[in-house]
Amino acid sequence: MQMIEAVIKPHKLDAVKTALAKLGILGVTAVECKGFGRQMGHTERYRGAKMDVGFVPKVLLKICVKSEDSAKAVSAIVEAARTGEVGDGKIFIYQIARAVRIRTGEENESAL
Amino acid sequence: MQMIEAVIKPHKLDAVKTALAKLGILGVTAVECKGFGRQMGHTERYRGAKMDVGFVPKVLLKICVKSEDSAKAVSAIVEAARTGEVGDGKIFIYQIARAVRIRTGEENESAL
Amino acid sequence: MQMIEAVIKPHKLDAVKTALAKLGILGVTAVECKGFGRQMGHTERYRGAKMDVGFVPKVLLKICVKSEDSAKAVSAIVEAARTGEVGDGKIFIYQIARAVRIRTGEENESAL
Amino acid sequence: MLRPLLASKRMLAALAILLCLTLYSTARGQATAATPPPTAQDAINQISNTNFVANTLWTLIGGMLVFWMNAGFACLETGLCRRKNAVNILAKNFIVFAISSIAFWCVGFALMFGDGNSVVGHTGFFTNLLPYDAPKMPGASSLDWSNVSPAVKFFFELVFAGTAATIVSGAVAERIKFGMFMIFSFILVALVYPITGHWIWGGGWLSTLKAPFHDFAGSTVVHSVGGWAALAGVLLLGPRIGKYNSDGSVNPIPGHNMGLAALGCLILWLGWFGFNPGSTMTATVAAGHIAVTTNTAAAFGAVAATITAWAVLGKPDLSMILNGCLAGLVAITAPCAVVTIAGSAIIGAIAGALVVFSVLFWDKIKVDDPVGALSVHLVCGIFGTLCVGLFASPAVIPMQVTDAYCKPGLFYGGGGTQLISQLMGIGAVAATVFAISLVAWAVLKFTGGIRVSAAEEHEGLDIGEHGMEAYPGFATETGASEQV
Amino acid sequence: MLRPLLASKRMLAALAILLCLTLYSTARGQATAATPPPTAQDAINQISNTNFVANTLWTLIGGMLVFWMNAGFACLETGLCRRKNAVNILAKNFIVFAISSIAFWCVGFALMFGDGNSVVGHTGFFTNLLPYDAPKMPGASSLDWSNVSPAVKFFFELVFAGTAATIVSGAVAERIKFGMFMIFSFILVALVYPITGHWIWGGGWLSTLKAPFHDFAGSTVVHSVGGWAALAGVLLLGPRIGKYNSDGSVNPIPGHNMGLAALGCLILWLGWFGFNPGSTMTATVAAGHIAVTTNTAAAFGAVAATITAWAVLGKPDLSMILNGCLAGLVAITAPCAVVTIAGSAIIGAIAGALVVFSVLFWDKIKVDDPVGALSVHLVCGIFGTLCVGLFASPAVIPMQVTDAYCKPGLFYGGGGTQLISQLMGIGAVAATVFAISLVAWAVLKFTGGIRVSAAEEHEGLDIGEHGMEAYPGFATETGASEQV
Amino acid sequence: MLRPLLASKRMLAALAILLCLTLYSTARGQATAATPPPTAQDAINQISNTNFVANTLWTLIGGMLVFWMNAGFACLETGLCRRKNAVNILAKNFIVFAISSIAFWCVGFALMFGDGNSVVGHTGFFTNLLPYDAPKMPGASSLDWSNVSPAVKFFFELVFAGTAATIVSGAVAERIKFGMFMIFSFILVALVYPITGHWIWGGGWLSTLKAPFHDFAGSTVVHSVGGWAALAGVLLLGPRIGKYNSDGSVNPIPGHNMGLAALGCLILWLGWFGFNPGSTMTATVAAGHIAVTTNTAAAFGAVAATITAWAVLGKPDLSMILNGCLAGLVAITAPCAVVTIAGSAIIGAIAGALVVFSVLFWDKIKVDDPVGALSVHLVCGIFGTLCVGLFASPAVIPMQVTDAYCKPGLFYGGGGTQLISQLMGIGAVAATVFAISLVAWAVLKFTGGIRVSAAEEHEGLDIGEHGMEAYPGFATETGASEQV
Ligand SMILES: Nc1ncnc2c1ncn2[C@@H]1O[C@H](COP(=O)(O)OP(=O)(O)O)[C@@H](O)[C@H]1O
Ligand SMILES: Nc1ncnc2c1ncn2[C@@H]1O[C@H](COP(=O)(O)OP(=O)(O)O)[C@@H](O)[C@H]1O
Ligand SMILES: Nc1ncnc2c1ncn2[C@@H]1O[C@H](COP(=O)(O)OP(=O)(O)O)[C@@H](O)[C@H]1O
Repeated sequence: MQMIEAVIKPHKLDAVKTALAKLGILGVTAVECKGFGRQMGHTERYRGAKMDVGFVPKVLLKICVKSEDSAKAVSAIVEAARTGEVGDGKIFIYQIARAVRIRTGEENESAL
Repeated sequence: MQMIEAVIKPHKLDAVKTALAKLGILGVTAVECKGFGRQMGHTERYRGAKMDVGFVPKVLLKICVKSEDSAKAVSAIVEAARTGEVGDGKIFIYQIARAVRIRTGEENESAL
Repeated sequence: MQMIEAVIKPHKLDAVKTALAKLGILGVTAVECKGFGRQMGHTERYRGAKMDVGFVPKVLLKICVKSEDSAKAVSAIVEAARTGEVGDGKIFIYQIARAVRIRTGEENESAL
Repeated sequence: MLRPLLASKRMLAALAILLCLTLYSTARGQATAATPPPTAQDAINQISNTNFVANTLWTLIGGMLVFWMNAGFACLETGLCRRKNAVNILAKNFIVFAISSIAFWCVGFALMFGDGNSVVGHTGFFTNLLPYDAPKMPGASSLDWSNVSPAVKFFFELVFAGTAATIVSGAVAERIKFGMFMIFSFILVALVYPITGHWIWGGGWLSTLKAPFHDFAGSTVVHSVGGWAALAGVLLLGPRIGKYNSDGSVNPIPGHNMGLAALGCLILWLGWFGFNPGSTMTATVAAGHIAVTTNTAAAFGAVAATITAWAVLGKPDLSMILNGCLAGLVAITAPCAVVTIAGSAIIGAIAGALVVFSVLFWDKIKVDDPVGALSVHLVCGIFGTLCVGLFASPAVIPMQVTDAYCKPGLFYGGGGTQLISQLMGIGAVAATVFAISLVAWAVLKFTGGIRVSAAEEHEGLDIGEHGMEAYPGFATETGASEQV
Repeated sequence: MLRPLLASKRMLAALAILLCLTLYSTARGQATAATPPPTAQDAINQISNTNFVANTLWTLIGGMLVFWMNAGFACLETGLCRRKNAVNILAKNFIVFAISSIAFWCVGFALMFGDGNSVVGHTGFFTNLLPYDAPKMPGASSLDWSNVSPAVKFFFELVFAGTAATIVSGAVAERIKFGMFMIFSFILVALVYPITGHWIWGGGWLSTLKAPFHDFAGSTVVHSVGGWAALAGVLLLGPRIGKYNSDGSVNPIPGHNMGLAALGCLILWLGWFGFNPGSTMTATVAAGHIAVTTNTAAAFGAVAATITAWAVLGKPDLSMILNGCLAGLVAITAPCAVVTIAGSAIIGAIAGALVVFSVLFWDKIKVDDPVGALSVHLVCGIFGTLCVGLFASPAVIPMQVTDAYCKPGLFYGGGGTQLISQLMGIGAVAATVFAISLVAWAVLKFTGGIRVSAAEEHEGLDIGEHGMEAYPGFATETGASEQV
Repeated sequence: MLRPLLASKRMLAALAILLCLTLYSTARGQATAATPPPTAQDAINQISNTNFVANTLWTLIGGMLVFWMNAGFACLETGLCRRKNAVNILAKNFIVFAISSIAFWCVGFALMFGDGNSVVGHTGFFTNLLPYDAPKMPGASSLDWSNVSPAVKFFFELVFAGTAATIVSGAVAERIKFGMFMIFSFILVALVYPITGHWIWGGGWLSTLKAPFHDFAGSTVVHSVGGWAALAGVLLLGPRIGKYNSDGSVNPIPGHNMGLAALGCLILWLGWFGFNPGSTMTATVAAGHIAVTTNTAAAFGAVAATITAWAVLGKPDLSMILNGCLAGLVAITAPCAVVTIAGSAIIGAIAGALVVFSVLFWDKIKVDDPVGALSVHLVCGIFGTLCVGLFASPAVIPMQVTDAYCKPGLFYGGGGTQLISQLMGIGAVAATVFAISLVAWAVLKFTGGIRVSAAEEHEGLDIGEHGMEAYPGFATETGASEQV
């Protein structure tokens, strides 16, 4: 199994979720986060002082999939989350050694 | 070392923390998150419009443990977090290559 | 590539970000979290009842770097985030199998 | 003899004319010859009308401030509960005043202030509140002492009834079914509150004691009644899951938004300037004295609770500071019009310390009250009612407008007469309200059930009862999920 | 004959002196010999002055409460929108009252209440509001009926104008450019609102119909006007991105902070006690009756919306409860002074149910109104205005202070006369306000553009328009990033 | 000669009776024969009493609105600070009014308004505020000009004292020790504020200048005093960690909740309608004019700050809009009763622009004021006080009730007389308050220490000082951790 971690723009959440659902991937955990990257866009000011607001609101998705589903899930996410502008986000994939469904104790692929 | 990531129901946080503490595992990082899965439970309505509230409030726990403690930690979490109803959550385990305690610079197992 | 996950004290966020930027590392995702560990510091009371506030506000940083940059990034974080007091936090490093930049579809090291 | 008589007759006639003319022109002043001149009586009548208007508007403004307390309770109680139940508490606190308004108009007002016997009134159901332009309201003679338009008498009493119902909301929060709470609120305002209210403010038996039970603005009538009704509910509901450990220790469940809680308390403090000074139901300078006793008790209550919490619990817990302020306010509500400034300072300070220990006490006996409503409204309501019998000062008592003058208190040389009346009233209200409420809650419990399921309680009542979150956050920020 | 005559002459002289002395000393009372005694006329004059002061202060307090509604709208609208647009909505709601204050002083007041013709007034630009100490304001004779100081007349009318402008803010929220909204608000309060306002409250043609159009506190003058202006804007703006799916289904976009929303609604409820009872613009006991009809309609509106939402939508949605309360308040605004308590209960209940269906309706036709402003202010504003022609009761009508008495309504034996006037007014205001607003919005749209970019809308207007977040949270909690 | 005389004697007697009867029956009107008829004097007496009541209640309502400003300051300051310090700021703002209430009752009132010399008063410690039913308060003759019940005079002055203390809270926020702040607040309200207050409002030397120093509602007495005391504290505390970089650049530390901040500002705006119009301490139509100048200055202040911030800083920063509004309000506080509407517009606009530059200025010289209290209250307080000497208009001055009439300002043909008095007052207050405050802060600093530890500052004062979080969020949402 692989964990797909995708940092996306918050307003793309629905689109990504829908795209994944079309692939039959229904398990997603979403975390609110702030991203710092190339999209340093808005240098802001608060009460006159310059504020290098590196941190832009983002959403971090964690999706654990069977290794064979990983590629197409990534493609689906990329397609759904892309706007073409700086700050669209990144996807990171890493290996999961074991997965457990708490309710049943099922393990690994059957736990997803 | 292994990282145990557990997505649990928020009200099970205390129980899980206590269960882990009983094993002598005192280091836990908890993140608020929203989960999307089988527990699609409440189709809601806001101002009359149907709302497929796939996202249910959850808590994501990250617990880094020695590899040999992993199995019993997982069992403890499963036991403490289980209600038997859909949405109890998942546990994902993956390998950690290196760990550092910022305060002392200690590394790996002695950093936990 | 490696993912560096650092749990730090919230007020060290700026310092860490600046230290990483000095190394040319501009991509960081930050998540608000609560940490449970040795720093069990404040036993609090709410309306008279003792409250073992194990959970202390922390920030979880995720930084994906080329494997060769990992060591110096970790050193930079350790240096910037250290106060010397209990609760300074931990760093966890794990392997990333694949990375994708959503905007361009670039992969792996060029995606960072 | 004739002529002089004749002469004097003519003179008399002349004089009479002269007299009339003189009087006339004197009285006329600058008025034109066409309309009759205003008399002093005209002026007096006009002043009476001005006073009638002033009384009415002052009482109306007081009523508005008491209405505003609904916002205070909503903020305070929501802030002191958990995030996952915030919508539910807001909805409860919002709807409870709407329901009270309906219940009091339909039934409550008639039972409480309608003419009847010494136990209950029975005129004025669905009142049309006429005449609007004269102070006496047919069928509600118990309010004749107040020279105020009937609509405003009704409005002022209505907002008080609403307050009693709101108190319950906080104590039963985080576990009660929304619909059942609506029903109980209706019962409370339609039946329970008016009956004991009738005894005290509606001309009933407690107001006709030799030393009439004195509760100026409602430490007992409003706050204790709300408190007893809440206690009955809390006992039948049981504590929130996870509040008490098997070993008897207490798990604190911190409020989710202290900003909302503090704002709520400040709103309540403001509202109390309508609650107490407005209870004169007359435009009178006595309202000023009452405003100062009210404020003094609140200030001393807040500081006393701060110091007590600091000393006893180790830190000045903000939720205790807020409760301390409210404790002072509830305690001064009954005696506000009969005590000196110094008296109010002492009352407030005691109440502020008392409330801290009371919060600990209820937790010790495992009566789970998320917002401290029992400590504030019930305990300090009783304490405040007693204070009338202890602190009423002969220097202050005369400023009251109502007939039901109060006897001086024990500490001011008045002996125990008033104190005994106060104790009788406290006891009678306690027994009655607690008993009826217990029956009402029990009926609801065994018919529809008053408590949500454990699963719903875990998940939060916002999702369970209302299908929404108070702060949905990022997940719904972008328009909700497309239908898959 | 002489002597008696002489004697009588002397007696006359003596009597005249006696008479004067008697009269004098009687009248003097305890006054000193130096100053003349007060006459009844003096007393009457003093009472007149007291009444003048009372009228002025009552109206001023009413105006303050209406001002306070700005806080209500700010909280309600912010709470019902998304977090990423919160600063923008707060800023809009804050600045809109400042702009209204300026626009109304410079232009609006003169057009609305200035002397002029039956279409528009034209005296009183940049008014200095003198004399402050007499009720009649030169050049604003349409307000002469109110015995109130000119400054307070201005203030009271100003806060009403501000309310109309605020209504727009909610409907166009989450996508409008901040600067353009400021400009439209100026136009609305300077030109649009005053013109139809002049027709109804400024002595214009609707107020001189045979059965004058009756809108006591502004269901039409304020709420519908705001609603029509908002509708024009919403139509030209289009819905928020992601609100409607291509298949016609609706994506709910939940409000981000229900605590703020509920507090906002309670603030509005309180403010309405200034809006309606204060519109007497006279210290009068009639304000009491109006307060009760207002409160009753709000209560029934809230409960009706709760029940309707529960029945139709499955759960008692808090945002619907809040809208139901406001629906009742808007609907009772026009008829509050001419209906019975029972009448107000019926009006409120209908409005509360109506608003639920109205919210569904606007979504069905894809008119995107984030906070329900169209349903509450436009739909219920129209409904309330009609209710005058339906529910006006001959038992209540006489309590009004203004000259423009209203005919009894259709259901109270008055036939359709008043109803026809009401329909005429509704139609005339609708056509005028909608048309001018549409032109104004269109001009702004085709010059500077009224809608933010899609990218900005996605990211949120807080960053885009104001460069800040409402709740920046942890990332900026420690002092912002050092310059790299 | 005898008989006619006799006759005339009899006639005299007859006439006297006639006269009495006539007078009697005329005066009696519809009264019964038993009670004497009311005289015009009776009427006048009743009116006097009605006026006394009206004055008292109007001032009381004004005082309530000023009390309400505490909620405004609490919300504003909490919203503009960081989340981790929210409980602390709420607690500070809450307790400060309680402490002020106690300090002012015990000591402050006596020093400020008690009879004494031109420097300080010394009667009325722990005042019992009697008699409640006559306007003159023994030992506080400086308030005799106001025909208001003593209790309300005290209450009104008390809430003003509380405001001054609250101002300090914002400026020293996020780093001061809770206990030390409580002590300083007591000192400020007990000693510092009353002394300069005595000079200006208590009959002291500034009020007896040839052209008496004029500060109608307290730009100097309240706002500048609070500002100077705050400045002294800020200087001794130093800036928050991380606010200024070594290279002199500024790290913005954004407020954590702009919704709370905006609501706070709207609360303050409302409260100011008590602050300024209420300062008439008399029911008078002049309050209307003052309400409009107050509102106009606020509106122009907000818009001017918006435009200035937009032009100078690039975006319309909401926190600057709020500060601009408050700047206008503070600036109009002194001159509100003596300037025209146009004058208030200019004053407000200048203040709104000024405050933006002032915020930049304090940051430039590294004086760290988290909420802009120095810019708003100190800078605009001084500016507003000067405006009296510049803008006081002879057309408006006469509407004042107090004896201390003001001279026309420089721009209104009055020359520099008043301006010089204003400058004297500003200087004297500045020197005195700053000096005493500096000493007080210094003593506290070198005894107990006024600043929390760096570790506590990093972690947040909520945990450190109060042991709780403002928004504990999910981690404590389920009942706290079982004891491990
Ligand atoms: N090396 C990285 N490690 C972790 N997260 C990253 C990294 N680089 C970027 N991110 C996340 O991805 C987001 C988008 O990256 P950014 O560089 O702004 O735009 P883009 O992906 O279009 O190049 C960032 O806001 C951050 O949250
Ligand atoms: N494949 C997955 N990847 C990441 N998180 C998942 C995945 N599947 C489920 N989850 C998380 O686990 C939670 C519970 O899963 P769900 O399918 O609802 O119930 P259950 O675990 O009882 O089958 C979800 O809300 C989601 O947060
Ligand atoms: N084993 C672990 N797994 C995950 N997170 C941990 C672990 N141990 C500690 N942490 C995180 O690191 C933070 C600091 O750890 P703590 O033990 O308090 O101090 P220190 O790092 O100085 O020993 C904790 O608050 C927690 O968030």
